[in-house]
Amino acid sequence: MLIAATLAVLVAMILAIIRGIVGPTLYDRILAVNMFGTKTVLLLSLLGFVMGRPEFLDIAIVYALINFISVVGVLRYSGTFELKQPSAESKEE
Amino acid sequence: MIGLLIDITLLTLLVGVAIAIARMKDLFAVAMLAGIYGLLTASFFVAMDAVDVAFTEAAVGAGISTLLMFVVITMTGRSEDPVRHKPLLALLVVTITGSLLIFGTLDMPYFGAPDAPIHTHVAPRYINDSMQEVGVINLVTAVLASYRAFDTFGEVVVVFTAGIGVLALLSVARRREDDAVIELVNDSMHEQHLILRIVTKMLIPFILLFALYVQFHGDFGPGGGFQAGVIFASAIFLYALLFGLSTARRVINQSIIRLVAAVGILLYGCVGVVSMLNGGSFLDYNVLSSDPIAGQHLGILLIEWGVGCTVASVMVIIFFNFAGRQEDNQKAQNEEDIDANRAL
Amino acid sequence: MLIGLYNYWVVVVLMMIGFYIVIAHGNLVKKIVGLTIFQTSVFIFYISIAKVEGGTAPILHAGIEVYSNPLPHVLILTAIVVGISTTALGLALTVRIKEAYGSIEESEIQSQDNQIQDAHTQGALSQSTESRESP
Amino acid sequence: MTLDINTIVEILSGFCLLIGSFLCISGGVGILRFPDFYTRMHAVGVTDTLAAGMILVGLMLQNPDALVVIKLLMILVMTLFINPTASHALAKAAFHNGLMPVLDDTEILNSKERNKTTDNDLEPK
Repeated sequence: MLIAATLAVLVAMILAIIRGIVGPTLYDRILAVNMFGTKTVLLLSLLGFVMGRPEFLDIAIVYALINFISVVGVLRYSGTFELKQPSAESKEE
Repeated sequence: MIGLLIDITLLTLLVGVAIAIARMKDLFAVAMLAGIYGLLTASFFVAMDAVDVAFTEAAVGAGISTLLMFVVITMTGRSEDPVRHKPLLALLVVTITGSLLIFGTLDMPYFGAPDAPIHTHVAPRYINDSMQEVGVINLVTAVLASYRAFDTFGEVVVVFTAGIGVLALLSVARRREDDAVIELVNDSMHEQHLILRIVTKMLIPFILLFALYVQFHGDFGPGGGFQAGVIFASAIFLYALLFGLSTARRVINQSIIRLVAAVGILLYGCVGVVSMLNGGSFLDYNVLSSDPIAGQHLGILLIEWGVGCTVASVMVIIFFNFAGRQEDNQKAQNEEDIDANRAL
Repeated sequence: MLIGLYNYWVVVVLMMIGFYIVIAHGNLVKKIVGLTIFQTSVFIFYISIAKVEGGTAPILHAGIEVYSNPLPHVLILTAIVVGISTTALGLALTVRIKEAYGSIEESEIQSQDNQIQDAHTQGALSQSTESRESP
Repeated sequence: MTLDINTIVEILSGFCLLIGSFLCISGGVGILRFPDFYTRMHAVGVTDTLAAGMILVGLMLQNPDALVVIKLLMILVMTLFINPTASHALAKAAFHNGLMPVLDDTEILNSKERNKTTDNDLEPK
């Protein structure tokens, strides 16, 4: 059962990569990266059990955290998500 | 069997993603695929039993390098010039080099062979004797911090130097910012992204705590100064991303963080000097305490602290300088736009 | 043989893709991404040769006899952190180049450099001819 | 036939893993096959969290070691926090930047050309 779940996660990873390569919009790619990150967390947890050393789950925790940080970073710097500042622009209006 | 299958699948995916990166014109997409590439590499490292390496690669390859790439792309422009220099010639060079290298691999011992030369020289000593000599369960930590401590010292100095280089290239002399304006900005930003901010606020203490766990758990499981430093820094990145750089600058004092980067290396070097003063050789921890094993533990603890401090503060310095540069550029751009509008 | 050497062949292919990006693309950011791919292929090579058939992660545990080789892990662990630092330095240089030249395309930077060089050599030439004529 | 507790736990764990795998693959098919960004987001956002939860619960049932279970629980809690938040932020950013959902059948037929143009339209500045 563990092996079947590992294979399923691998298949989902492949599908997410295809969407990430095909695009077409920026958001599709971010979505694919996010999904890929979640699937990596699952793959790592499963791998620990398949290889018989399940105490290495720390890595999966780091992945879950880093995944969030990279999604926030992408949104922040892709110009889609600006932190608006009360600059001269808004004063002029 | 399943291990082999995972190994082959991940490697094939890596090649696919790398080809996609080579063909992509949109640099944002390239950076995102580079993030996927980092995650794939890290999964591969876990499948190859290199848990400590996977730990580092997860935080660095997927998190920090993608983030830096994004900041830079916002400054340098998003799309690549379609003109390439003579792709045919490049392809020829690459094919010839590649086939020569593949010809070279034909003589190599097969993957995973236990009698390969690499496994027969120094590795058995590390695996069999390190428990008596160093007394640390995690062999990677034992080799990193004790057997090859001098090498690691060099690497930390390289990291520190890179931090100084970025500081020299990108730091901008900064006026004192008006606190009232920052308050105003914070208030106005609080309305937007409320959910993200609240979730982040809950996560950040957890990430910091986890970084400390990784720092001190390095003797018993995957972890250590390098990983902990990177994770600690990424918590600060998250804060800076969502609450604005100027707020983060007020929380993390820049001159103190520079001091910490230097103190980390100093701590590392001092451990070496103290062991020399006690009659051992440089970074020989056995003499630090009356019991050699206790001395080893003390030495490893101290130098891991040094590594953690330096790596975390250098990463923070790098990110703050990049992001600060980007913010300044954007501000200048906005002012130009407003001037242009006025002229119209 | 196919399975026994597959890892190494993938390493070579990845390395060559990275190499191709570095020599065939003019965009500096893309070049840095190419360098990262190249670098990662070396990491994969080291980690691959460290693996021992039937071994597990090099963290001592009761009842386990075969461990993978810890030495390459140590080398690569530090190399990754050094790698990100050097990448950051490269990106910082790219940012400065963008500010100085207004572009990060290699061909454009080259042509701007050539123009400056031409102007200099012309200036120098005219100066030297003047100085030769004056006495 | 008597069922001891271990067998029941084993079966439960297998069942959770099975559901998790099914959700994983269906999410993967969804992200590939659906016509526009919002439907893809729906497919992923809904299945991802549940799939992760199911697989992690399945793994928890496999191992009696307390530390491992606590770590799995931590991953589970974090997934439950992070995934919906990231989906929310992403959808909001996409909508604010004028990426419109495909509403019409005819548009789905034309979606290939449409999507190609959006990538350039959305270029910041």
